[in-house]
Amino acid sequence: MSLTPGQRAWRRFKANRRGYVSLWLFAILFVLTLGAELLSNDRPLLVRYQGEFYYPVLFEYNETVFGGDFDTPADYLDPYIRDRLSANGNFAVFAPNPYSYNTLNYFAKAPNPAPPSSANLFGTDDRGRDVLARLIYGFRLSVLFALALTVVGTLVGIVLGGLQGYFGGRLDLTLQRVIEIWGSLPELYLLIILSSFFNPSLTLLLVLLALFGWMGLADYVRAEFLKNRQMDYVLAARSLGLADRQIMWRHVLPNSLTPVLAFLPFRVSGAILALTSLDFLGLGVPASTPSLGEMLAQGKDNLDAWWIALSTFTVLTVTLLLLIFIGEGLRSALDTRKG
Amino acid sequence: PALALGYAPKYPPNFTHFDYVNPAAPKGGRLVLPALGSFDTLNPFTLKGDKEAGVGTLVVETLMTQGEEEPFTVYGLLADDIRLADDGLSVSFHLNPRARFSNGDKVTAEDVKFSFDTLTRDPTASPSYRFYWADVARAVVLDAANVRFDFKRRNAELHLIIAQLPVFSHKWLPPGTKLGDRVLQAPIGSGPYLLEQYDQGKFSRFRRNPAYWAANEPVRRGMYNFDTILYRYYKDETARLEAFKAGEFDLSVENVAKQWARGYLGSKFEDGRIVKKTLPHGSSAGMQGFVFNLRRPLFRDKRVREALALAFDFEWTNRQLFYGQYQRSDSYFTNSELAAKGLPGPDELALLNPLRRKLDPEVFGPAVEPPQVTGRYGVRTNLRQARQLLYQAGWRYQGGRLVDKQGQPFEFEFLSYSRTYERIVASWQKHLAKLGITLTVRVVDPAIYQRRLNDFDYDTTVVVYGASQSPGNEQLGYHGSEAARTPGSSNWAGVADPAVDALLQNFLHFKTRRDLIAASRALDRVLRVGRYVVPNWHIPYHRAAWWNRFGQPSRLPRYYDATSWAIETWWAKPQEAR
Amino acid sequence: MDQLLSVEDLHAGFGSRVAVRGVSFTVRAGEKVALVGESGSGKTVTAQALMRLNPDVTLSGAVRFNGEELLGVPERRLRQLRGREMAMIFQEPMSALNPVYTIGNQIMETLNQHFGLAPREARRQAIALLARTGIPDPEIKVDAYPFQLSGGQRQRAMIAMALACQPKLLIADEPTTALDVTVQAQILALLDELQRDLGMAVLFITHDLNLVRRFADRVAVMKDGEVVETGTVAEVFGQPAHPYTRELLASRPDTLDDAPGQAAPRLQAESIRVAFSRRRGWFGKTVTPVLHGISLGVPAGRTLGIVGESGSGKTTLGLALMRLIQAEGQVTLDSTRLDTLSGQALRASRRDYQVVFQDPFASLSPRLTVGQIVGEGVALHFPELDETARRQRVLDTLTEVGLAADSVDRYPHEFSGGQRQRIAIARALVLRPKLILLDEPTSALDATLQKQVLQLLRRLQHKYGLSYLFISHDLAVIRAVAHEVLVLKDGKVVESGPTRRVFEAPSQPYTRDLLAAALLGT
Amino acid sequence: MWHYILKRLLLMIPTLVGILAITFAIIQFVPGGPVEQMVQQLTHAGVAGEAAQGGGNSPFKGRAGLSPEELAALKAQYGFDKPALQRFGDMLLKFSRFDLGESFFHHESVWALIVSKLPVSMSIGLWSFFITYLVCIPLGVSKAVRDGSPFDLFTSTVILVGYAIPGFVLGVALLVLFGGGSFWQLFPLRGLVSENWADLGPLDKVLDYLWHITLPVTASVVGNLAVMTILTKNVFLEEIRRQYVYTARAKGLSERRILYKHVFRNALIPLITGFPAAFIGAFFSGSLLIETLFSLDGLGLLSYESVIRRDYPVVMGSLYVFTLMGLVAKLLSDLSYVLVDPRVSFEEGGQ
Ligand SMILES: Nc1ncnc2c1ncn2[C@@H]1O[C@H](COP(=O)(O)OP(=O)(O)OP(=O)(O)O)[C@@H](O)[C@H]1O
Ligand SMILES: Nc1ncnc2c1ncn2[C@@H]1O[C@H](COP(=O)(O)OP(=O)(O)OP(=O)(O)O)[C@@H](O)[C@H]1O
Ligand SMILES: [Mg+2]
Ligand SMILES: [Mg+2]
Repeated sequence: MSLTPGQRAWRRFKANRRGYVSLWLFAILFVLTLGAELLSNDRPLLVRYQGEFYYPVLFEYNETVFGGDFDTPADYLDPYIRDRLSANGNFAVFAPNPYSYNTLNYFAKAPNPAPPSSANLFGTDDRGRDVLARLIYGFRLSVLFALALTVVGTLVGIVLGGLQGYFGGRLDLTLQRVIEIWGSLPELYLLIILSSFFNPSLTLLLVLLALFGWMGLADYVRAEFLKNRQMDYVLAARSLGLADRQIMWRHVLPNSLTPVLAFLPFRVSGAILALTSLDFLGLGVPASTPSLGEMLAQGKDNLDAWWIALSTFTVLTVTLLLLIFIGEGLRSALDTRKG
Repeated sequence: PALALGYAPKYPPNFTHFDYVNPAAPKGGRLVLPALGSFDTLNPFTLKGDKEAGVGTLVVETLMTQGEEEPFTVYGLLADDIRLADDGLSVSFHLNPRARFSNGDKVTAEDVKFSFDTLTRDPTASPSYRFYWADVARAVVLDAANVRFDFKRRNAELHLIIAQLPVFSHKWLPPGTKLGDRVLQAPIGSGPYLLEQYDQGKFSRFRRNPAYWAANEPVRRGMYNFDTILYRYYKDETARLEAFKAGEFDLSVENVAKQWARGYLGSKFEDGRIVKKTLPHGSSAGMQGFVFNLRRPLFRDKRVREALALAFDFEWTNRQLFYGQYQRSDSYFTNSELAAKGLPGPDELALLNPLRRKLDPEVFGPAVEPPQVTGRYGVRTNLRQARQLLYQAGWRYQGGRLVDKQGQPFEFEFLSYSRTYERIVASWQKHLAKLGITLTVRVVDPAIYQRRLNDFDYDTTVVVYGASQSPGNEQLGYHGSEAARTPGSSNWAGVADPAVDALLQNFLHFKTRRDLIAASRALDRVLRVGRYVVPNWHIPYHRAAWWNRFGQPSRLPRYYDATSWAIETWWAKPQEAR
Repeated sequence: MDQLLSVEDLHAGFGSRVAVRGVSFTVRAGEKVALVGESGSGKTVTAQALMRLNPDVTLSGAVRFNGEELLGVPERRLRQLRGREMAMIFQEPMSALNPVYTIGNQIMETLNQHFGLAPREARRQAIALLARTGIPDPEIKVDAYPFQLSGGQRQRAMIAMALACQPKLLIADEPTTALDVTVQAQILALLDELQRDLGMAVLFITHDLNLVRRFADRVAVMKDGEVVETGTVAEVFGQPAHPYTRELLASRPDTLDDAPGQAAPRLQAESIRVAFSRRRGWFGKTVTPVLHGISLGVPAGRTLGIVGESGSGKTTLGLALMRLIQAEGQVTLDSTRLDTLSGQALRASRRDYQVVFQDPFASLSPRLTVGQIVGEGVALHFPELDETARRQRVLDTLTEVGLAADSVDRYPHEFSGGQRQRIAIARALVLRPKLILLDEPTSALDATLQKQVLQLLRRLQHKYGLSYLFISHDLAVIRAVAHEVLVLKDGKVVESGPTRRVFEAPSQPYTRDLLAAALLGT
Repeated sequence: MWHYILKRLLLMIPTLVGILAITFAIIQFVPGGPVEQMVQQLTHAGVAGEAAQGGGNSPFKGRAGLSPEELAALKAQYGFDKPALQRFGDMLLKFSRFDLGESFFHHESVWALIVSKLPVSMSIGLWSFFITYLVCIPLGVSKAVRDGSPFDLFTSTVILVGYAIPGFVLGVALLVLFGGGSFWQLFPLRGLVSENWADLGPLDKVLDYLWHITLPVTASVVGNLAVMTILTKNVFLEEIRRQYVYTARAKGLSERRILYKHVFRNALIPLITGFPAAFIGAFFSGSLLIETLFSLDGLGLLSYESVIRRDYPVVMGSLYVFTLMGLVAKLLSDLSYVLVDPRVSFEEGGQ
């Protein structure tokens, strides 16, 4: 029965079957997509050309290497190159899905967006890119982006909200004003200004969204801290001589996490969606970047191409469900009163 | 009563009606039309405000009206006669004695002058009127029925342009009021319809004026047959299309290929309740294309521009993205007789020969056609050709990229304010990459776009060199070297070529339509040789669908807009009229 | 007399941990049965099981109330019984009261639930109930929130709430731990009266054997989740059969034998004043002075007992001395002026003076394990100790206060009231401070444990020269530990001096009353 | 408390001025102002659609851009001829009298413009607000009580699917399904009321209104449910095992009463944090996509357009009004903490 608190939390987490299974599933999906290049790629994993082996997935070869015309990186789906690669004993081993996120399927049978077919299992998007490939890469990118954004936003929100709530008084009043002013900044204009200087990119968006993304949470954390700092155990901790920092961290924070945990999954999915939200201003990430948000926007614009919206939407819902269940598991892991 | 630009009007002075209308069309019924967006003003002339869709055309009339079968002919409406002074520095109109405003007042020369003065001087009026008639010095009332416009300088078509002046009653704006004070009062006009009811941003309904003065005028006979015209406003395209299919309005004109191919389907189309048709027209499509900004050193070399154009696969784009609905634009006057074809004719040579020394010899060969993509290896053949051109221009390969003598890679940016073009440019990007060229697409918001366009701060973007059936001094704005130096001008490519400047002079002083045609074709040849744009595409027909309860005249006009055609010439089929 | 309540072979457990195994006893109508026993033996769990309050507890066995089997009846039926037929006084009044409603509101609620009383009438009755439990100014206190009350006041609010509907059976879990002897007597009289008038039966859980002797008809003794002995008070107390019972009866705090010699002063306080401001209505604010200039001194190695009526300001005084609430006045500890310290210096100084709070449950962080709670101060003030040494020290201290080693990894809510109290004591002791404020530190401990803890305290005092400020209602305990006492009343010191002198020759009438009431029970 | 409220109210002034000043300053750096907007409107440069529309017979007479004088005139018309500081001062002066100025692009004062959009915003906002809270709280509570049950799983899935569908996708789906174009004709496609609303009887008016807002409100509510529900569930789970719950149970209270009286108030602080803001927000709510989709004239569209068109008076005016409301909302939510939990205070250091 001698388990450390961490082990006990882990046990409580495991006891929440749903959260536990979800964590596994999510981890598997995530790890799989981390290796997206091996699953879905327009560069073959292995090429044998005129008796020699090449590894295009790792190295870039110019077209001329395979008898092409141009001294530029080869496009292995080009029929000219394919012909060379399949002639007399040459061969190329492609990834299970022979498209990368930006590969145009130049030979789709139907106009783009083309419905699912044997060539494109999930169909193509409105410019002829493989939906499956974009989903795989998009999931990876969106999840990474969202996790980063969530971590940053949550941390900042907790720290500032916690400081406000815990110390109250003048610090609270000042920080509140700062937040109010900060929160009323015309985010859109800032984006417009920035995007006129920089090319919109994922990092730019990440920075900007992180700068503004924490405020809602700070309010909630502040409220919890305001309430919990009045508890007797805080007094007891103070009487031990703990510094405010330690009291906040060990005593108040663990008891103020309820709203944070409730919002966590939504923040992640919100961040995934945030990638779209600015698209219509031309401020989102470039359309070449594979993101679930971009796919949703496409789904909206091509409503009759159900395969885009439906597959993206499914991925998004499943991701969200997994996150929520993990969140619930986390909650019960932190709930010492249970189990 | 009629005046044409450089040719004889089609209809004789005593004609009774246009050929493209049904003079016996029954009156009655209702036509419901969609409008996109919203409106907050019924005044079509102000700078501010979102305009209502119908007032400008249904309630207010112009001095003269254009025939829809000829390039540029005006026929008498409010004015029944037009006289251009011999020196070409003024034009006078004689007003039709029958012309009446909807309040019963006679349309007088005073009203005409009042309208002109208001539109060009009122600070709350849209500045576009000022720009449009900038060369008109003043309007002079000669007597109650005669009015004269004095010009600042000679201009081949200004007298026809001023004939488009909308006329409203001076009673609409009592002294002291500005246009901007008349936001929700429709102008007192002489048009066939009266505004009956509206709800801001939602709908506007017009009732046919039973006492319309021009009902039996030749330019109006058989036209404006609906008792009611109702506009319904939609803010979203999807909603608009669904509403059409649900029967909320009668006519839908589509301009997105994908929608046309996939959205206009279903049982209502199959059983004929909705008619889906393409309506051919003869309007010049001008030139839409990806323009190269020659102010950038990268694009100075014609061979480079040509190479870049070779990398664009129109055939694939049209098939895969546009359902094959478009045609390649090959000229700056696509889809019209103004476009150059084959070898230059004698009229053109007459204009070109004097400039022979300044011109590329290619001009005297067959007119340049955009490259085509064919064969199993598709665009590869073109790319090989492009590579050749790039080599000639001094580019070479290094580390898988195309670099110049200094080793700088070939990179440029496509600027747009709409996501639509990301998709269209994607295949070009792909092919350019094969050439070792990096093309990035940059989508910015409209205001930034405009700013950068004004400052000529772009590598390439998509533009339209709009063209009317009768090109004029706008051509100087497009291709003149003065415009190339003027920020905010429409010389997007930055063409500054003395030969082109010389050819442009022909648009200012031409006598006949034949001259105009020759001038246009000669210019067209030169510009096409210059490879300033990667030609895009156009569509020589309107894509329209309507609920099957209307009668249409048997003949289509030539130059027309699908919605106006319906408003003007359709009639409700009595048994189905609602 | 018929059986009002009969419990047969009751088992209760939390998951795999069994807290109560096979408990059986009966209570007849109008009878007063005392449930005594070791701290942590399952008394509270048993009491709560009778009403099936805790859905996380797995129950088996039989509980018959008025002939009705309770373990099987639907919730609906239970709801009719709870509060109306059987009511409960909870052991820890602070945690058991809803912090965001006034006590008046909470009492009125019961009246409304079972009698459908209109608010005005319910309020009148609530005030009357509070008055009967001896709360001063009930018209004002009725609108107080639990946190604005002293420990004893909360407990009385709890009692008022339980008695509101005049239940047939009152389950009172340590109902008088925070009450001074006079009030305690008053409450017992009230219970007696209700029993007489209404035939109310009382199941009485307590550690105070005097109380049992005085008040109960029969007694059941629990140990380790089992009832080891039952019988009339006379039988059990007269001829205890079980060794534990014998031990229990034998445990009495022995009196202090130290000679009252001179010692260097350790804590010195001058004219301590505290006032609470309290919101009135929406925007109004009243400032109530609670302490009116109190001075005291505690020499090194000595204990100052603080006694006084419930609500007189003992806790407040203690917290003010410990610099835990805003106060005026000077406090000096070993020539360091505490009242002027702040920031890091203040925090560092805290190693020297520690507090055991009156309400241990509320003072334990709910999300930390006992090991973390007790070890926290060690890690802070003894950074030189490594992980294992620290753990060892924590374990040792826990053992010293009578807690099993496996407690380290459990959370506060998994303990019994007495166990939590010992955790709080351990947290203070583990730092080996110079001075400890003990606010009712033994109120939830059974006599044996109480003795054990007091002995521990005294041993440490001898060994390390610790000083104690000892707040208690239990005059026997005070006599056992305090060298000097201070009697507080209404925020003023009414009497102070060496314990023996004050106890033997009280000079003030208030002190005399207090002693009289206490001796009544002895 | 009075003191605190007064302090907060007074602090609003510098806050507002700060916000306005920063925004004003930022706007100075925004590339492309209203003048460019107007120029584009006048010259129609650039192509947004995939193909230029051929057709019509209006002779195209676009000129070579605008002359510098014309540009200067346009600038003067928008007041850009004055120095920025003076414009800012003028604006503050006007704002202090609650005069928000005139829109650049509409013929109305900013006030009138905002007010004219309120019916739509309030319709969608308030209905969504009430529905959200009325659904989420009971649902969250019963999910907390039945944590881990199939009911919990099922409802989680449903609300999350609702959440994951972006509002616009749902809106489009509803429109296509129920708008009558392709499937069922059950609900109107646009507007708040029918064209003949004025002629309807009072009851019919109400029904007509409800009929119109069903789809937009549905589209905007569905995505809102999840967050609030999960939050409610979590805070309830947190509170549901506290001792006072046993006390309440021992009083014989029904589970409902325990949950909705005792637990609820303790759980309220997180729930109430967003409440005043959401409520005030409900009056001014705007959802660009839903408004566009259902052809409604609301604040969402107004704000978006004013940003895109650089209609600065509208941007600043609405910022001013909404910020003021936001500040009041924040104060209200702070005050409600005190109301809900008497222990809360805003003083330095607590206790
Ligand atoms: N929630 C819980 N989870 C696990 N164990 C618990 C829980 N609550 C109580 N216990 C354990 O059950 C046993 C009985 O506890 P109970 O509260 O009934 O003791 P008690 O007899 O009332 O003691 P005290 O006199 O100290 O209040 C104790 O050993 C305690 O540690
Ligand atoms: N936060 C507070 N706000 C207002 N009044 C308070 C507050 N805390 C305590 N009081 C009041 O101060 C008085 C003294 O309380 P204190 O807790 O010091 O009493 P005590 O002597 O410890 O009593 P007990 O023996 O019952 O614990 C009481 O009347 C109580 O109502
Ligand atoms: Mg107990
Ligand atoms: Mg006390």
